[in-house]
Order: sequence, then structure tokens, then C-alpha cells
Amino acid sequence: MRLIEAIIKPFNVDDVRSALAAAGVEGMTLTEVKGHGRQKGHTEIYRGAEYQVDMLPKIKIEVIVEDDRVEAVVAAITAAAHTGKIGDGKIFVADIDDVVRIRTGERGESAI
Amino acid sequence: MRLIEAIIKPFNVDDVRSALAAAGVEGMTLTEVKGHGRQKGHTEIYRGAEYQVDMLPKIKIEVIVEDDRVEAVVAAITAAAHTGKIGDGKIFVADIDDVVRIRTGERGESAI
Amino acid sequence: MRLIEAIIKPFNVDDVRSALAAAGVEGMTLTEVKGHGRQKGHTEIYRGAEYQVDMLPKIKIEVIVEDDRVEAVVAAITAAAHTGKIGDGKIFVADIDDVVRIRTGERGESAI
Amino acid sequence: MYFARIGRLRHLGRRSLGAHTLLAALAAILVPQTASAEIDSGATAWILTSSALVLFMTLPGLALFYGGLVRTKNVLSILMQCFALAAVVTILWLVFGYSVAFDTTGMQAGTTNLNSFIGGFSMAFLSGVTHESESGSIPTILHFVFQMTFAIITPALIVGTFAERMKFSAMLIFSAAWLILVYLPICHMTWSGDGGWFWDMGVIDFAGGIVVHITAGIAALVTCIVIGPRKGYPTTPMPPHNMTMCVTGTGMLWVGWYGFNGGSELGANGSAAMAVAVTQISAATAAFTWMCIEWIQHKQPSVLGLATGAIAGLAAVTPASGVIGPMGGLAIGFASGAICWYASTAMKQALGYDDSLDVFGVHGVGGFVGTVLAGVFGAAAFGGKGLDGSIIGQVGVQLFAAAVTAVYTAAITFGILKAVDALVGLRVEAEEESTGLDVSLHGETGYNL
Amino acid sequence: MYFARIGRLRHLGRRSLGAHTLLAALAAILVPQTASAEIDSGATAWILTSSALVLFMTLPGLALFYGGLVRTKNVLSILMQCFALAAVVTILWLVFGYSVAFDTTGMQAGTTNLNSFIGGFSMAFLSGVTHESESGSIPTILHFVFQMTFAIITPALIVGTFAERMKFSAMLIFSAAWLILVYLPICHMTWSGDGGWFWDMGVIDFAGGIVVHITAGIAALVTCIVIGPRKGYPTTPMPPHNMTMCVTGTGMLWVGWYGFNGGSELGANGSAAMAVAVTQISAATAAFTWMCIEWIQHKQPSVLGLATGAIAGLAAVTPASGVIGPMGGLAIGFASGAICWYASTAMKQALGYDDSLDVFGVHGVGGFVGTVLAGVFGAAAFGGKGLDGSIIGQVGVQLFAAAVTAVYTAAITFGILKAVDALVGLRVEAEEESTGLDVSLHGETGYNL
Amino acid sequence: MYFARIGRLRHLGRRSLGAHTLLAALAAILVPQTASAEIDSGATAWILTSSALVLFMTLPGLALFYGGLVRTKNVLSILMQCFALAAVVTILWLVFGYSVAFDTTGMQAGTTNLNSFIGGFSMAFLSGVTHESESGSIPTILHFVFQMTFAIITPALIVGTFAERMKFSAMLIFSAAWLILVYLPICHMTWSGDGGWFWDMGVIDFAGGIVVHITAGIAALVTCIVIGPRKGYPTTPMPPHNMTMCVTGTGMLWVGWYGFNGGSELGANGSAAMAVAVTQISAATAAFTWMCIEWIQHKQPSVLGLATGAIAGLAAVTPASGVIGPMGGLAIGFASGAICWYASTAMKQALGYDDSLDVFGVHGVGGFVGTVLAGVFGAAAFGGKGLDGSIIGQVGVQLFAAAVTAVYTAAITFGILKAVDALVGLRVEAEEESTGLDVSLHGETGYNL
Ligand SMILES: Nc1ncnc2c1ncn2[C@@H]1O[C@H](COP(=O)(O)OP(=O)(O)O)[C@@H](O)[C@H]1O
Ligand SMILES: Nc1ncnc2c1ncn2[C@@H]1O[C@H](COP(=O)(O)OP(=O)(O)O)[C@@H](O)[C@H]1O
Ligand SMILES: Nc1ncnc2c1ncn2[C@@H]1O[C@H](COP(=O)(O)OP(=O)(O)O)[C@@H](O)[C@H]1O
Repeated sequence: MRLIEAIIKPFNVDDVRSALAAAGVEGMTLTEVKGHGRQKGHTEIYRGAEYQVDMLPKIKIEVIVEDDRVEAVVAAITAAAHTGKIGDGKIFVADIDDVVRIRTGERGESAI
Repeated sequence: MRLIEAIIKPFNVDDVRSALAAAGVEGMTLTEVKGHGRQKGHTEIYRGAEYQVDMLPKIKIEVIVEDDRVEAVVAAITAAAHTGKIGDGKIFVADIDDVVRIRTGERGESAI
Repeated sequence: MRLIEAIIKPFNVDDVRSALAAAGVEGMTLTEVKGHGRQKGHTEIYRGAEYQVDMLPKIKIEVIVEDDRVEAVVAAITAAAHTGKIGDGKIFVADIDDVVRIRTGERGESAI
Repeated sequence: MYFARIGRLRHLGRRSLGAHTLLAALAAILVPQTASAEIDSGATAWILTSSALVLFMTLPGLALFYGGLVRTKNVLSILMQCFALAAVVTILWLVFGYSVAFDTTGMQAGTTNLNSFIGGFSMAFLSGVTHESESGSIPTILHFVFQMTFAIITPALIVGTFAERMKFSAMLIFSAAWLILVYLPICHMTWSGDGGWFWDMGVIDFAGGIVVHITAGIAALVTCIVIGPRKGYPTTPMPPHNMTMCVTGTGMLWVGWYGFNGGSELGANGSAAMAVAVTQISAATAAFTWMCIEWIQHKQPSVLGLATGAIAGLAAVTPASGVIGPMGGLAIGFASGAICWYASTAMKQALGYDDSLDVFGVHGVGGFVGTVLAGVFGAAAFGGKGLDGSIIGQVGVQLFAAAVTAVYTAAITFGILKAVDALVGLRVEAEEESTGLDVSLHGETGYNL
Repeated sequence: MYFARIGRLRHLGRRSLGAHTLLAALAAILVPQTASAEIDSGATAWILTSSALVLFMTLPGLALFYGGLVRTKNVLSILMQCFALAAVVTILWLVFGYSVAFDTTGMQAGTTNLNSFIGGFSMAFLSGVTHESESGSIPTILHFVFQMTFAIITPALIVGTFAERMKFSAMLIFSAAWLILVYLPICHMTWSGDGGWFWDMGVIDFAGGIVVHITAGIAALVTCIVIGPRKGYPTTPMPPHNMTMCVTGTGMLWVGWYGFNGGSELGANGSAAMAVAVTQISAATAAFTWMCIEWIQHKQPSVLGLATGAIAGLAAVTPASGVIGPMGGLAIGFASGAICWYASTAMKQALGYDDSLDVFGVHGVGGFVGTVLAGVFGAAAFGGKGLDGSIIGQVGVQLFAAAVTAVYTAAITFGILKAVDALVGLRVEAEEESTGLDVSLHGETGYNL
Repeated sequence: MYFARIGRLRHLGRRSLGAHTLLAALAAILVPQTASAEIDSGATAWILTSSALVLFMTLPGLALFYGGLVRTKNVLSILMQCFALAAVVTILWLVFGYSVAFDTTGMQAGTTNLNSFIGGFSMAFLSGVTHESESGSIPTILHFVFQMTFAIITPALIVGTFAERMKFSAMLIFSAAWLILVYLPICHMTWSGDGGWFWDMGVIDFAGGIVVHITAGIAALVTCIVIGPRKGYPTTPMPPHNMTMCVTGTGMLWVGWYGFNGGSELGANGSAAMAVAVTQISAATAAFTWMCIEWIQHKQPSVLGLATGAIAGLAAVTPASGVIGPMGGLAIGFASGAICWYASTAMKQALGYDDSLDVFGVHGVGGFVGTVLAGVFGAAAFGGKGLDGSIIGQVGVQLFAAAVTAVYTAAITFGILKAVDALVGLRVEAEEESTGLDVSLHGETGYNL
């Protein structure tokens, strides 16, 4: 099993979720994060004191899938989150050893 | 060393924490996340406009443990977070290569 | 490629970010988390009812880097986040299989 | 219609005409009334303002004070309950509430009959009341509005005890029934004038220690016991979700109380100003007292303690504010700060009931402390305006009225709760409770930050 | 300067001296004025207070009510717009606004000339107005202040319709032009006294159903259509980011409305108190009505529904509050609760415009309902103060004035929007809109919790 | 007791009886007083209201304005400090504060003796003051309450300079000592009447430019230098944690200022209304000016700038509001908007002190600007009520009083700080500072959302 972790713009979350649903992915976990990459942030000024805000709000989507669905899911996310502008985000893929469904105690792929 | 990542209902956090303490786990990291799985959400209506809220608040607990304690910890979490209802959550287990304790610079299992 | 995940005190974030910049790391993702380890928390009292608050606010920094930069990055974080007091935090290192840059579709090390 | 508070002074005067301190006050107030019962525009201006201030205490003052103290998932349910009560009580007050509370048909000084306990329907739907009707030096319709704001806040105070677990429908039915069966008669007995049961006894309750705080506090105690503790209480920590909201509400309550007590004189004069002064002194002293106790006990003074102390001091001075002087304010502030602190912390924990936001500990106990001490510090010897008789006699009367009110309120409240439980059920499902009332009852969430 | 509202009563009196209910009121008001046009300190106290209350409705009442309803990224833009309007309108009001609205040079009862539609510049920069100038029983400078608070809130109401997408510069220019070209003339026609066009027709608009709510509501409808819907509307969910903020603002609006309607009598008397009473009754009834409709429709009564209902009831009772009795309050509350609910939900969705915070559905429709019903419930038969003529005649006049105002407002608003669009562009860039106006226009973020 | 502000007018009158603009005002005010020193119910109503408004400025207005600007971890410490000061100052004011400030024993016009600088203890514990005591046209006890609200807000203003780092115990001791040693004497010299040092010089300080804003501003400057900057200042970004809270507080301050300045006339008349009008005009103009400067400088107008500008305009107009006309309001608004902007941004950064929430830049500088300009725009030539002598002479007197106050305040403040530091230490531990004062001093957290 694999963990697919996508860091995307908040604005694209709904599209990505639709794309995932279309790709047959039901389960996912979202976290509000802040990201810094090539995208430059903005300046906030409070009574003349300037603050460089270069950590921008992003959404992290984590999806665990069976190995053979990784490519489809990555493709779905890439397509839906793509705007072509700096800051579109990244996808990381990593290995997962085991999954447990707490409700039933099932383990492995059937628990996803 | 392994990372055990459990996504559970906020309501069960205290029980899970007690179970982990009982299992001898001291260190852990919690994140507020939103999750979507088989559990259906609810509808919110603001002046007649309906919003389907299907991302529900969950807590993600991350625990890094030595390999030989994985099963005990997974069992402890499963028992404590189990209510038998949809939305109880999932546990993911993955490999960790290295751990560093910043305070002392220790590395590996002794740093956990 | 590796994922370096550091859990540090919020107070040290700016120093760590500078250290990472100095080490040539541009991309990173931050999450507000709560942590529990050896550091003891504090008590809050509301109308005589005591609450033990032992989950303390921490910041999780995630950085994906090429394998050969892991040691430099770990060293940079350790140096910058070190105060020598309990609660300084931990660094976890894990393997990442693949990286995708959504904007361009690039994959692997070049996408970091 | 007979006019209550001014009657109150006249009535005191009747029995103690020799009382030096009262004479001048009577002269000032009675003379213009005898000469020609005319509206005083200054008094009218101040009671209009006071009505706005007292409404502000509920909308949004109390709603924020309470709302900040619950968990995030229930904040809207508190706001909803306070605002819905404002709507429902206004309508009830118009339909017959004001009439039943203040109609004086059949009442006569010294005579105890049915109308000593409850008014009739002669002013139902404000029948006969136009913009020209006068009550003392203000328009009758303004008396209606001012008193309405009191009728709104009293059931709203009770909301704090069953927070985070009561059904919204049950809350509405309970509150309506309680207003009719508890608030209206107690208000009538105390404030409607000559012939009223408590009134004729010479009970001092200037702005509602008995009528507002004891009734609400006792009802709260009974309700939280009947409905049972919140799921997880007391082991699960339930810290306030937004202390800044709670403190904001405290400020609004404190400021609004200037109208609550200062307006209860129904005039813009030295007595109204003195009521405001002692209100401030009591609030400050109680807040300071509570803060110091916490500082000594826990090494840390908390803003919640300071705020709760202020509310305790405000509640306690309410019945006394029209009869005491500055020293009485200090004393009542100190006593209520210390006693309400004890009631809301050690005592509550020892007895184990879940009065979630301490309605009984603060309002019930504070109202009781103030009602009793009004009988002491109202005495001229302590800088008060002077009592009809001895301090002991007055304290006896105060205790009697407080006790009768407590027993009556407890019994009727219990009855209503049982009836409502049978009718629609008092409490939400366990699932709804753990999800939070905002989503499960109102389909909304407090924050989407 | 001639004094509008008291003139209003005198004017009614002229045509219906026999009207029983009016005589006493007239006596009370006119006699002191004839004897010696002296400042009444009670009236002055109440209008000073009312001015503070109405300013409080905008700062921060309306700002919070609206601010809570938008998404986090735009909350400061709403607060900014309301506060900037307070500043800009104050300056305009001083420079010539007050003069153009209330100067009566050249006006004469029954004569329709240019000055029936617009005042002159004789009081520009408050020329000739000192602290000794009098207008009826209050100082002229106080009339300036009180009316200024109305001129501030009217364009601020419109802000809700173009929330989350309008340029700040465009908003300022639009609002200034709109105040001058729409608000000032309508205000003059309705409130400046004998010789004013609507005034001479006998139009009843006590505290601003036409002047405030219909103008703002119609302008809102036109503006949201011209500027177009928010990006993503209606498919993207845009739930309120902070319902507690919205409810806090509602409480402030509700309380402040005591000054809005109660102050519009410009005196501290029974009529002012009756205006407050019917205001409360209408707000409560409309809130309750809206809540019940939602409860039936969606099984869940929401706090946003309750709050919106209250505002609808407050807006609707505004034009009528000085002429109706309690039953009128009930009726207007019920009608506005039901009709505004329909306009803000089903109707809006059917027609598809994005009136983001329902300015038209609540204020436009509510103002219209109240303006028409003032002609019905003002009748003595319904407990009102009595009409000049028949109900049908009065309703006809009301409808005519409302329709003329709506058409005029729509046309001028459209013109201003087109001009501003040509000048600086109405709408922010798509990128700025998705980033949020707070960061992109004001360089700030609402919360760093 | 002699009554300060009315004496103020009489005193002006004494020297400039020929001044046309003053005569009528004097007639209106003095005649009833001579005829019979009677309470005016309208004035009483307005000062009761003003007291509530000024208390509202601190609870919760200022607390929210400041609280929103600090970081989340310190928000409760700000609320705590403001509320605790309200409690402590109330008690001190009762014990002897009011007496020392306003007792006039031993004072005589033109004679400079000890009592020109400080009052005695004759009214300590409100001795001799009952609900019947009168001061001009309001009850003495109301003068006590109204002035108390000023004594509360002045030390509360200083809180902003040492935010996020001062010990709570040190704050309490410092504030109490400062109130006694700085506020009481300056208040006495300026406002206690004939024989007061500044009073006899003819210093104009209508509602507290010197007494409130210059004292607080200078104390703030000294304190922030003595206590040192916050850890990390100025390199660590410390953006406001909740701008919506800050803006809410701004609205409350703005509205409350109607009572601060409008109430300082101690009457409900044209002068009070004019004070309110110029207050609004100055606030609006300063807000607009600050916004425009930012817009030009940074391309983005910020809501914090708009809000800060409004507060600067309000502070600056305070000393002048009773003597100037609308044009003076415009001028003072413009000057304070520009000058306070400079003082709070470029100047502060250049000099490097960490006046955390700009108490000096806004209140100190604003109070100074207004105090000086009162001597200019008070002149009849600029639409003011007229000066005793020439503009140059008056400005000289104003400058002298402002300078003396600044030097005296700086010296005493410095002394108190050193003493408190020796006694309990001024500053929290570094660890406590980085944890935040809420948890480390008060054991609470602002939000658990
Ligand atoms: N090396 C990295 N490690 C962790 N997170 C990263 C890394 N690089 C980028 N990110 C995350 O991805 C987001 C988008 O990166 P950015 O470089 O702005 O996008 P793009 O590659 O499309 O230009 C960042 O805000 C950050 O959260
Ligand atoms: N495939 C998945 N990938 C990532 N997170 C998941 C996945 N499936 C479930 N989750 C997380 O687990 C939570 C519980 O899943 P759900 O299907 O509702 O529970 P259950 O399996 O007990 O019915 C979800 O809300 C989501 O956060
Ligand atoms: N075994 C673990 N698994 C997950 N997170 C951990 C673990 N141990 C520590 N942490 C995280 O690291 C933080 C610092 O740990 P702590 O033991 O307090 O620090 P130190 O090792 O410097 O004394 C904790 O608050 C927690 O978030």
C-alpha cells in the first residue's frame, strides 16, 4: 500500500476531491498546513511595521491506496490541481506497511 | 522504528491517550485534521443554501515506536478507539529510518 | 529521496527556517500540532476545576530532500532548534518513493 | 394602573414618616406627582436608555458571556437560546405577561386576596395602553418595555445550567411555562404595589434579587439535577472555548447593569445615580475579592475569576441598590465575592451537580446574599436610606420572602421539567450531545476560520 | 431651518384636527413650542443617546453582522468598508450633505418646486449653526448628528450585496456619489417638511423605510446584478466564517434600533416609547416567524434564520414605528418574517442573482412591506395614531412613494455603477478575489490565532 | 463641593463678559443655578448614560482594541489588566481618589497654595455625599461616577505600552501608585475649579487632553523605555492576532467617546451636542487622513490604519471639544491624523523604543496636538466659543500646562517604576514571556476552538 500526500492550493480542494471521487477513492484525510516553495508570499504592514508572509496556506491531502492504483490517483490529483502557476503544489508517494480499520479490526489492503 | 499514524474521532482522544500511556508510550504528536471515509457527514443550511459537510473533524495521532512494540501499540489504539460505528478511523503503519532527539543529539531507537 | 519531519517549539521556527534557507532548502511545509513527550505541561483552572494541559503546541516542519542532503539538513535543524531544554523536539527521517511537481508534471528528484 | 416603585417609596413613607432621610426624597418625588401626574422627559430619556442597556445585557451580553464558556461545538446553541428567548418572552409579555405581572385590579393595601399573588388580564395585548398613558413620571408603554427586558433576561440566565445538553424545543416550552408560572407571580407579589403579598410585608427588592436572581438561581439548581450532568462530567476537561468572548460579554453585562439597577428607580435623579454608584462599587469589590482568593489559593489570578466575581457582585447588589449607600456596596461586594466563589467551586464540586455555567452559585447565591444584606445596609446607620423598622425585623422579612420564593420556585420548576420531559423529552440523544448541539440541532457551525 | 418631524405631526394635525387620538399629542408637543421654542434637556439627552445608539449600529454592529457572514479571507474588507464609510459620510455630511437634505429655503406647503426635491447650500459646512441654534426641542447641531448616523448606515447597508469582490476605491466613489444623488434627494423629499414632495403628499415614513431601507435594498439589487456573482457562486459552498460574530452584530443592531426608531420622534415621551415598543414587538415576531418557517421546512431552526428574521422585522417596522400600536407591530413582524424569508431564500435562488448578504431580500423587501403596512396599521381602527384619510388612500400614497423611490434609485444606481466601472473598474482581479480582499487590498489578515 | 466644569464657564465669563458668543450660554446655564440649584433630570439622564458609555470604552472597548493587537498567547493578560484596573480604581476612587481630585477645601480663585495642587480628604469614602447632594444640575454622586470612569480608563490606556511582558502584580502596584501620584494632582490642578493651578491660568482642557491623554502617553513612553522591548522586537514579526477584535474595540471606543466628550459638559444642551459633533468630525477626518497617507505610502489602506486614525482624532479633539466649532474639528482631525501617523510609524522606528500598542504615538501625541490647537480653534474667529485673550496667549498657556504635565508625569512615572522594580520586579521571566502571559500568569488560554 502507498501513501499519496498532495500539498495543494486551498482553492483547488473541491476539484481535487471530485477527481478523487471519480477515480474511485473514498477515504482521505485533509490537514491545513502552511507551505513555502518557489511561490513568493506577500507583505503585511501593521502601523508601518512590515511583515514578510512567505508561508502560504495550503491543504495537505493524504490518501492511502493499493499499490496498483497509485498512478491513477497521482494522475487524477495532478490534473485537478494543475493551474500552471507557481505554487500549484507537490505530491509525495511513500510506502505503507500496514493498515488497520479500527471499527472491524481488518488489516492490510482490505482495510483501506 | 515505525511510525504509527491513527486517525480517530475527537471524542475518543482521551481514551486513546490513556491506553497509550498504559502501553508505555510517552511521546506522541496530535494534529487536527478533517477526514472523509464511509461515514456520511451532515448538511448545513444558511439562508436556504445547503452545504454538504462531508469532511468531518478527526484527530491524527502519530507515534514513533521501536519495531517490536508496534503490535502492542496498534492493539492498544484499536481497543481504545473502537466504538463499532462507522467513522471509528484507521491506523497506518510505516517505516522510519532514523530518529534524532534535538536536545541531546541522540539518534536511532534511543532517541524515541 | 527522504522526508525529514521535525517537531520543534513554535518559538524556534524562525531560526530553523533561516538555518534551512542557509542549507539551501527552499521548499517546506509547516503544520501546527500538539505534542507530548518528556516535557511536562501546565495546569489551567476554570472556576476551581483543574485541567492538566499536557499536550503542548509544537510546529511540525516537513522537508523532502535528495538522499545526499539529509545529513546536512538534519544537522542544520538540530543546531537551530537546540536550546538544551526538555521539549526541544525530535526529527524523524523516512523514505519517499516519488515526488511530483503538479505545475510541470516533473517527477523524482528534479521535482523537489 | 398603579405604579410600583414610586408606590414603593410612598409605602415606606406611610409607615415611617418621621424617618429623616426619606422625607426629602418623598417631597421631591411626590410633590410633582400630586400637583400633576406629568411625564418627565429626563426620566423618560433615562428609562428609554435603561431599556436599551438591559436588552443589551441579554443581546448579546449574556449570550456571549455564556457562549464563550461552552465548548466550540455548542456555542451557537447558547446564542440561539438567548435570542429565541428574547423573541418568545416579548410576545408572551405582550399577550398577557405584563398584565398578569402588573395589573392591580382588586388589590388593596393590607388586604391579602388572589390578586395579591397574581394580576388579571385587563392589560392583555396592551389593551387600553396608548402612547399617552402615564405611570408616574414615565409613559406606561415605557414601563412595559423596561419590565420586558427583565422578563427576558431571567429565563435566559437559567440557560447556563443546562448548557450543552437540552433539546431546543424542550428549552422553549420549559421557559415559557416557567415565565408564566414562576416569574409572573413572584414579580406581581413583589413589585405590583399596595396589596401585593411581599410588597405589603415591606420586602425590599429594588431591582430583582428575589424576582430575578433567586428565581433563576433556584430554577437552575433544580434543572441541572433533573437533567443530569453533561456526558463526561466531571472527568473530561471542558475548558471554555473562547475566554475573550466570555470577557466581552462580562463587560456588556457590567455596563448594562447601570440600566438594570439605575433604571429601576424609574427616574433620573440622585437615587438613580446612587444605585449606579453602589452597583459599580459592589461589582468592583466582588471582582477584586474573587481575584484575590484565587491568587492566594492557586497562585494565579484568572480572568474568568475576575469576571465571575464582577457578575456575582452585580447580582448581589441588585436587590439592595436602591436603599444602600457606598459602604453597603463595599460590604455586599465583599460578601458576594467570597460566598459565591465558595458556592461555585468547592461547594459545587463537593455536591457533584453539574450547574454547567454556575447559575446557582453566582445568581442564586449572590441574589440571596444581597437580599438579606439589603435588610442590613439599608439602615441609616450604615449609610442607607433607612428601614421601616429594625434591622432584625427587616432581615426576617427578607429571609422569609427569599425562602418562600426558593421553595415555590423549586417545586414549580420541578413540575414543569417533569411535564416537559414527558411531552418532548428534556435531553438530546447521546450522539447529538457528543456531536454538539450546533450541528445536530441547528445545522450550523460556529466558526469556519 | 424648519424642523421636520415635529412639522410632520403638525401637518397631520392640520388636515385632521378632529382626530381624537392626535389632539392630546399635539397639545403636548405644540404648546411648549408656541410658548417658547426652548430646548428640552430630556429630549436632548435621549437624542444624544440615540445618536450614539445609531452610530453603534454601524460601528461595529453592522460591520460584525456582515463580517461574520463572509469567508475568513474577506472579513477585514467588510469592517474596512463600514468604518471608511463612517468617515467619508461624516465629512460629506458636514461639507454639504446635511444642508442639501434639510435646508428648507424656498419651500412652501403645497408648492412643488425645485426645492421640493433638493435643498440648498445655506447650511453647508454648518454655516450659521452654533451650539445655541434650536430645532424644535433639541439643538440643531444634534439634529445634524442624529441624521448623520442615518446617512452613514444607509450606504453601509449596501456593502452586503457586493461583499467579497468589489474594489475598495470603487466602493468609496460609488458610495459617495450614491449618497449625494440618491440619499440626499429622497431624504429631502420625505423629511424636510412642508413643501417637500413626498411630505406634502402625506407619505408616512417615520424612521426610514423609504429613505433608508428601500433605497439601500434597491441599490443592492441593481449592484449585485451589475457586478455579477462571486467566483464559484452558487456551486462553491460559502458558509459564514464566524456565526458568533454575526450574532453579536445582530444584538448590537437590535439594541441600536431603539435609538433609530425611538429617537426619530426627536423627543423623550410616550410616542418615543411606543416606537420602541412596536420595534421590539416586530423584531421578536419576525424572528420567531422566520425560525418557525425554517423549523418546519428544514427540521432545524438556525440561529442565522432567527437573526435574519429579527433584522427583517426591525427594517420593516421602521417606517411605521411612529404611527402604529402594538397590534401593528405584531402584524408587521409576522408579515416581514414570512415575506423576507421567501425573498432571501427561494426567490433569490430562483432568480439567480448573488445578493451576497441579502440586502435586497431583507432591507429592500422589509422596508417595502413596512412602508405599505404603515398605511394600514397607522389607522386608529388598528390601534394606530390615526391616518389623514382612508386606509386605501394612505396605502396608495405609500405605494406611490415606494415605487417612485425604487425606480429613481435603480436608475441612478445603475448610472453611477457604469460611471465608476469606466473610471476605476468595479471588480477586483480574479486572482485577488480568490486570495481574498483582506490580503490583496488591505495587506492584512483577520486572524493569526 | 464646588462644581468644576460649570465653574469653568463662569470663570471664562468673568474675564470676558463682553464676549458675544458666551453670554447666551452663560445665561442659559447660570440662571437656573442662581434661581435654585436644582437637579435637571435631562442632564442627569445624559450623564448617567455618559457614565455607562465611558465605562463601556474600557469594558470591553479598550480591552478589545488592545487585546486584538497582541499575540494570541497574551490576549487574556490584556483583558485581565483592563478589568482588574476597573475594579482597583473604583475602590481607590471611593476610598480617597475622588476626594483628593475634587475636594475644594482651602481653594480660592487667584490664590496658589497647596490646595491648588491637591485636594483634601473631606469626601474620602464619599463622606457627606448622599443621593440628595447636588453639584450644579446633577447629583454629586453622579459626578463621582462619571469622573470615576475617566480615572479608570487613564491607567488602562498605559497598559498598551508594556503589553506582553509586565508582571501582573507589578502592573497593579504601578497603576495604583500612578493614579495617586500623577492622575489625582493633575486632575485637581486642571478641573477642580477656582484656585486650581492650571484652572486659574485659564488652561482649556475640556474632557482630558492633559489630564487623560498627555499623562497616559508620557507615562507610556517612559514605561516602555524602562521595561525594555519585547523579546524578539523588532526582528520577530508580531502581527495582531485578531484584527476583528481590534476593530470591534475601535467601534466601542468611538461610540463611547460620545459620552466622554459629550458628557463632559455635564448637561444635555447645545454645547454637549456640539462637543459630540466635533468629536465625530475629528474622528472621521483623522481616520480618513491616516487611511490616505497609508494608501499613498504603501499602496494599500489598512483597517488598522483607519482604526488608529480614528482613535488619534478622538484623543486629539478631547481637550478642545467643548470650545471649538465644526471647522476646529476638521482641523484637529487632519492634524492629529497626520502627526500621530508619523509618531507611531517612522518616528517610533527611528527612535527604537517598543511602545507596543502606540500609546505615546496616538494618545500622547494626539493629546498634545489637541491641547495646543484648542488654544487656536477655540477662538471665535475659527468658529469656537471664544477665548479669554489672544490666540498666542492661550496657546502659550496650553503649551505651558502640557509641558509641565509632561515633565512631572515623566519624573514621577520613572520613580514609581524604579520602586516597583525593586519591590516585585517589573518584568516576567524570559520563559514566561515566550510561553505567553495567559498561561504563565493567569493559567488560562484565550481560545480552545
Ligand atoms: N521540498 C519540499 N518539502 C516539503 N514541502 C514542499 C517542498 N517543496 C514544496 N513543498 C510544498 O509544496 C508547496 C508548493 O511548492 P511551490 O514550490 O510553491 O510550488 P511549485 O513547485 O508549483 O512552484 C509549498 O508551499 C510547500 O508546502
Ligand atoms: N484511504 C484512506 N486514506 C486516508 N485516510 C483515510 C482513508 N480511509 C479513511 N481515512 C480516514 O479515516 C477516517 C475514518 O474512515 P471511515 O471510513 O469513516 O471509518 P470506518 O472505516 O471506521 O468506517 C476518515 O475520516 C479519514 O480521515
Ligand atoms: N515517540 C514519539 N512519537 C511521536 N512524536 C513524539 C515522540 N516523542 C516525542 N514526540 C514529539 O516531540 C516533542 C518533543 O518531545 P519531548 O520528549 O518533550 O522533547 P525532548 O526529547 O527534547 O525532551 C513532543 O511534544 C512530541 O510532539
